[in-house]
Amino acid sequence: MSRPSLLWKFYIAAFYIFLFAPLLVVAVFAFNASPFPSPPWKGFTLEWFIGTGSVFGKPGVLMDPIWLTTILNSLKVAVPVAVLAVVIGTVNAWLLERAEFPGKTLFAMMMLWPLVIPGVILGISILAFFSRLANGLEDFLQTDIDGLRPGLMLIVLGQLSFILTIATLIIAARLRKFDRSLEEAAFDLGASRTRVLRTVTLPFLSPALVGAGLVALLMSFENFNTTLMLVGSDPPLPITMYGQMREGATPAINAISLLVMVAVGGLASLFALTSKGDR
Amino acid sequence: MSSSTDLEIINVIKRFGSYNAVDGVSFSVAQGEFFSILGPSGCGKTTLMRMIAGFEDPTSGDIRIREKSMIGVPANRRPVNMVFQSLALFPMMSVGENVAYGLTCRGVSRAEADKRATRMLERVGLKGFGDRRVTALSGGQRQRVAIARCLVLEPTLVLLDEPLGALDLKLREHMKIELKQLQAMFNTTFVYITHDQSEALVMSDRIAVMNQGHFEQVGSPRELYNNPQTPFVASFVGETNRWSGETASASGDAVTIRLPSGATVQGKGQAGKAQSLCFVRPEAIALGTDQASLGNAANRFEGRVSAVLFDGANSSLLIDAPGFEKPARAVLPQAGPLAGIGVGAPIHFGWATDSMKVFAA
Amino acid sequence: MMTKRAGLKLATAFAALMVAGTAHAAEKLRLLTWADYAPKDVVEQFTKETGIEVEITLSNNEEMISKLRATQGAGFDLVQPSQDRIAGPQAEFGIYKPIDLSKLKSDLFIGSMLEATKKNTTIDGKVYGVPHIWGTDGLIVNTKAAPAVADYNDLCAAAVAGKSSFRAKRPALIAFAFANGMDPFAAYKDVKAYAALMDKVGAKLQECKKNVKFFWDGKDQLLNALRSGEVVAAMAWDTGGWKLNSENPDIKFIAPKSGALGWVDTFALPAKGRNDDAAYKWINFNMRPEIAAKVAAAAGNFTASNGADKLMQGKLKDQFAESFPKAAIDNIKWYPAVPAGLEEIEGKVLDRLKAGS
Amino acid sequence: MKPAQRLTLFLLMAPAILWLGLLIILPHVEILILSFSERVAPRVYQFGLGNYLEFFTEPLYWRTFARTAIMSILVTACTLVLAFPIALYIARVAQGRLKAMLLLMCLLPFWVSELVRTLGWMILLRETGVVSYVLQSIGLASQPVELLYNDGAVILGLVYGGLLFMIVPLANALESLEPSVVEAGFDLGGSRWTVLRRIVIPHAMPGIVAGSIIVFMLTVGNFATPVLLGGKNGLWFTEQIYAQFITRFNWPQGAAFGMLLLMLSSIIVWAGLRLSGQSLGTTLRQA
Repeated sequence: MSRPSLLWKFYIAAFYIFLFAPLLVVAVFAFNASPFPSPPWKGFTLEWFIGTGSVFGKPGVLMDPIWLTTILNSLKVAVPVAVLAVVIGTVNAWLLERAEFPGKTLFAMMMLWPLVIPGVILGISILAFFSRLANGLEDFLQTDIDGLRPGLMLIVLGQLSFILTIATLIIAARLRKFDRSLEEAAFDLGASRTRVLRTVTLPFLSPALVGAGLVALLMSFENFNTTLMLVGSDPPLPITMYGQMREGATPAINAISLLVMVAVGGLASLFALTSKGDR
Repeated sequence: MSSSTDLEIINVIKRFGSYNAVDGVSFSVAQGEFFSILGPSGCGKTTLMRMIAGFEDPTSGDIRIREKSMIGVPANRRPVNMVFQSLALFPMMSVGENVAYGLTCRGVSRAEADKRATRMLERVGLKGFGDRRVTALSGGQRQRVAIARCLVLEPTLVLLDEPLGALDLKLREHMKIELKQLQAMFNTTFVYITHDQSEALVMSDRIAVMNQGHFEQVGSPRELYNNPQTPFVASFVGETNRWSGETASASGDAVTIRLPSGATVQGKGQAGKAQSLCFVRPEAIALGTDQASLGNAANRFEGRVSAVLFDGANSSLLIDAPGFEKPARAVLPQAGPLAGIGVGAPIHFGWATDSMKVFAA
Repeated sequence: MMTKRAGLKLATAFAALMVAGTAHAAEKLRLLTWADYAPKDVVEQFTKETGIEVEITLSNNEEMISKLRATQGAGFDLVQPSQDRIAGPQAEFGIYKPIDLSKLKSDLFIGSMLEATKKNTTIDGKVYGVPHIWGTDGLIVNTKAAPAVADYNDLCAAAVAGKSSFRAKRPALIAFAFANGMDPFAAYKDVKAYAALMDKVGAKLQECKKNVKFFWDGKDQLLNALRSGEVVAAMAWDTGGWKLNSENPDIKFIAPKSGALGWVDTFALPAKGRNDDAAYKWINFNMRPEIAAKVAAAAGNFTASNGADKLMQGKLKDQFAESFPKAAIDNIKWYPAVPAGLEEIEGKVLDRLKAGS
Repeated sequence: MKPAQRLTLFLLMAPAILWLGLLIILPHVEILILSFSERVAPRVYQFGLGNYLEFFTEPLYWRTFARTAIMSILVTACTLVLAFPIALYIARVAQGRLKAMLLLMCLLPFWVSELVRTLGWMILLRETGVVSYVLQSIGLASQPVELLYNDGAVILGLVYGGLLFMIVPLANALESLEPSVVEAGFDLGGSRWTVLRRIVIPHAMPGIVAGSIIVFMLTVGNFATPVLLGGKNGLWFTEQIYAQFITRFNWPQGAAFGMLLLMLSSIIVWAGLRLSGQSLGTTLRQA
C-alpha cells in the first residue's frame, strides 16, 4: 500500500482510544471518592483498596474477606489448571508430533473440538454428566463424592477441558520446530532416554512450557462462561465480580479490576519476555 | 593400514513394508580407514548409516564392530558416534558443554570432563571457545565442534552424514582438507556418507558407490574413476560423455558401436547383444586443428564448437559433429594452438579405443 | 533463569495453598443463606460457643434450589429457602431431609408461625422446614417524585414512565394477579386455571414493561437506582425500603392496596448434609431472642423468634408501624406452598416477559 | 511394535483419552440423552421429543434463538469491517517497533477479564455514566442520556470483545501478501479500490474466514456481555440455557437448548468453511 491517508491514520487513532477507553475508566474510577463509579470526580482516594469500611460502608478490596477468599479460590483453580495443562499438554503434543497410531487424524480433530463448543455448553454438559456419574457412584459405593459435585474440583475439570487444547497447541508448535537429530545426537553420545529428555528436549521446550502455563493461568483466571455453570459454594473471582456487578457497580469492583489488570499485565509481560527467547 | 577390521557389515537388508531400502549390503572397513559411501539421495545410504549408529534395526544381516555384533545394542551403548547432517549441536549449551556432554553421560566427573573437552577443543583448533554459545560460531567452527564432540569419546568409529552439505562452496573445499587431516591426526576410522562425488574422491581411502539399496562397486577413488565396473558408476563418478547405440561388431573386448545418428565409435568392454552404452571422459578427448594432430587415435571426427563453458580449471567445450545426436564434451585447451577458440570454429577431435568404456545396455 | 525462578515461585505458592487447604480440619457448618442473615458477630459468637466454624454462601431462592438440585442435596449442611419453595422442589428432586423437631427447642419459635410453616412444608407427614425470618413484598416509593403510587398497577402509570421497576420473578406475577382482582393462590390446585390466570397476568406485565427502567436483580442494584433517582417506584422487599427511608425520609415502603405479600424464610436440611448436629445447634442458637434480634437488625426484617421483638430497636418498629396500619397487616397475603409444576408455567410467562418486545 | 512400546504409547495416550472421553465426549452424550427425556411426573422421565417440540412451538424460544443468530452475524460483520483497516495498517503499513507495539496494544485488553471490559462499558454508557456526563457538560444534552440496556450497547460490547480475534488472523493473512503483487496490481493500472477488491481481499480470505468463524462462535456463546449490557427486551440464547438449568431446574429443556445452540454454531462454522473452501484445522491454526 502506498502512504496511508490522513483519514486512515485518524481512524487508527480513534480505534485505539476506543480499545482502551473502557479499561481506562475502570482504572480511573477505582480512585474516585464516591460510592458510585461514575462522574463527577469527587477527589482521589485509596479507600476502595485499603479502606476499613468506615467511609463508604464497604471495606476496600484488600481488606474485605469476600474478595480475598474469592482471589484465593481463583488461585486454587488456576494453579492446578496450569500445572495439569502443561503436563498433559506436553504428553498430548508428543502424541501429535511424534507418535504414530491408528486414528491419529481423528485424534487431532477431536483435540480441536473443545474450541468450537460454546463455554456455556461445555459447562452444562460437564455439570450434567458428572452429576449422573456422582449419582451412579453414590448408588454403587453408598457415598457421595464431593469432587464430582459443583465446586472447585469440577471448575478445574471444566476449564481444563478447553485450556488443554490451547496448551497442547502451544507446546506442539514448539515441538514441531524441534530438530529431532538433537535427541539422536544426545542418544548417540551415550545419554539414556531420560537423560535426553532432561538435558535436551525439555530445555528446548521450556519457553513453550512456561508460555503455555502462563496462558493457562490467565485463561483460567478470567474464565466466566464455563465456570458459571460449575460453581459451588466457593466462587472464583469472575463469578464474584459478576454477582457484585448485578448488584450494582461500586468502585470496589473497579479496584479489584485494576488489580486484575496489573496482575495480567505482569503475567503478560513475563510471557512476552519468555517467548522472546523463542526466536 | 592395519589389517584388523573395525566395522563389518554382513548381508544387511532393511525393508520398509515391501520396499527394500538396503538390499543385501556387505563390506568391511579397516582400522584407521576413511571409508565413504557415495550415492544419489534415496539410494539407502542414510538408512545404512542409521543402522550402524543404532537408530534403525536391520531386517536381517549382521553389523559387527571389532568383531562384536551390534544387533540389539542401543545407540547409546555403541562405540560409534555420529556427526549429523544438521550437526545437531545443542543450542541450549555452550561449546564446552557440548563437547563434554558425552563424557558426563558416561559418568566422568564434571571437572574431568571439562578438562578433556578443553584439551579436545585445543586439538581441533578451537582453543578458548569453550564458553561461547554454539550459535555464535561460524559454519566451519561448528563443524569442528561437532567432530570434537564425537572424538572426545574416543569411539571406534565416527559416522559422518553429509556434514558439509550446509556450507558454502569455498568453505566446503577447505573443510574437505581439514576433515582429512583431522582423521589422519586422530587415526580414527571414519565412515562418511555423501552424494557429492568430489567430496568422496578427495577424502576417502576407499569408496562404495551405492544405488537403489545395493553397492555397485567398492574401490579406491582412482579405481572407480578409471575402471568403473557398471554404467552407473561410470556416469555417477566424475564428468563423462555418454552415448548409446547399436552393437555393430564385437571381438574379445574390442567393440564397435553405431550411434543412432550414424557415427561409428570404437571402445573396449562388455558389449550388449543389440544395444550398448559407451562412456568417454572429457579429458580423454584429444583436440586438434586438423586430422593429423590427433595422431593415430582410432576414433576421429570433425565438428564445430557449439559452446565454450569457461570455469577456470574445469572449463570445457561442447562440440557438435555430424553423426552425434548429443554434443561431445572436451576439456577446454587454455594453451597451445587452440587457446582462445570461439563458438562456431571448426575443430577435429578424437580418442583412443582404450579410453572408451563400453557396457551392455 | 527467569523461567526457573518463576517456576519455583509457582510451586511454592501451590504448596502453600495445599497446606492452607488441609490445615482447616475443624468442625464446620456449611450454610447456604441470604445476604445479612448471618452477620459476622453472630457467627463469631457461635464459633466461640460451639467450636464450629461457619462457612457462608450467599444466594437466593432459585439458586439455592438449583445448587441443591445439581448436587442432589449435597454440599451444604443447612439452607434457608422461603417456606413456599420447599414442598414442590422436594417432591420433584428430593433435595431436603426431614427435620427432627425433637432436636429443636420449639418454645423459641412464635407458635403460630411455626405451625403455619410446618403445615406448608410437610410432605408425607414429615416436616421439612422451620421459620426463621419473615417480611413482606410491597412498594418502595419516592413519595416526592411519585406521590400517586399506591398499588402495583400504579407502577405502570404514565406518571412513572421509565422510572419504575420490579423483579422479573414470581412475586411480581402473584402481586399483579392480586392487584388485578385475581386470586392466584386459590388457583394453585388447578393447573389449567392457573396457566390461564398467569397468561392474563403476563399480558398485563407485558403492557407495563415499557414503563420499567429495568427488571431488578440484586437488592443493592435497586437501592442504588432509587438513591440516584433513576428509579422512583418499585416493587421490592420492605427491608430495602426501610433502609432507604432512614437515609432519605422521602422514600417510603408502602403496603399496596391489594395487599403486601408475606414471605417466611426457613431453615431446611439438605438431603446430604453432613453435619446435622451443627445445623440444629445453629438453629437453636439463632432462635435465642438476643441472637435473633441481632440477625433481624442486620437483615432489617422480622424474626420468628419468640420474644425477640422486645429486644429490637425502636426505629424499625416505627417504620413498620408507618408502612403497615392494622388493615394492611390483615391484608398481607402469605404464600402457600407452591405445588410442583406451577413454576414451569410461571417461568414461561417470565421468559416471555423478558424476551418479548 | 514391541509390547513395551505399545504399553508406553498407551500410557501416554491415557491422559488424552481421559480428557476427551470424560470431559468432552461423554458429557455431550449425556446432554444429548438428557435433551430427549421428558418429565411426566415428579422424578419420572421418559424418552421423547418434547423438549425440542417445546422449542419449535413456543415462539419465545425460537425467536430468542433466531435473534441471537442474526445479531451474532451482524456483530461478526461489524467486527470485520471495523478490524480490516486496522489489520491492513498493522500488516502492511506499520514497520518495526510501531508494528509490534500496535499489535501488542490490541492484545492487551483481551487478556483482561471480559467482566472488567464490560464494567468499563457500563461506566461509560450508563445514565449517570461518563459519556452522558460529557454530553451534558459540553451542552449536547440537556438531561442524562441512557445509552445502556439496549441492543446497541450489546452489539457494541460484543464487537469490542471480538475485535482481537478478527485482527490477528486478518493481519496474519495480509502479512503473507507479497508487496510486489500489490505493486504489480498498481503497475498494471489498478486503482486503490480495484487493488483492494481484486488482490488484497481475495488474498486475505483465509484470514477473513478464520476471524469471522471465531468471532461468530465467541459471540453466539457469550453470556456476560448481553446479560450485563442488554436491556429488558433482549434475551440471549445462552441466558435461556442458563435459566433452564439454574432458575427453572429444568435440565432436560436446558440440554435441548444446549444441543440446538451447538448445532447452530456447528452449522454456521461448517457453512462458512464450505463456502470459502477452508478447513477447520488450518483455520484455527491461522488464529
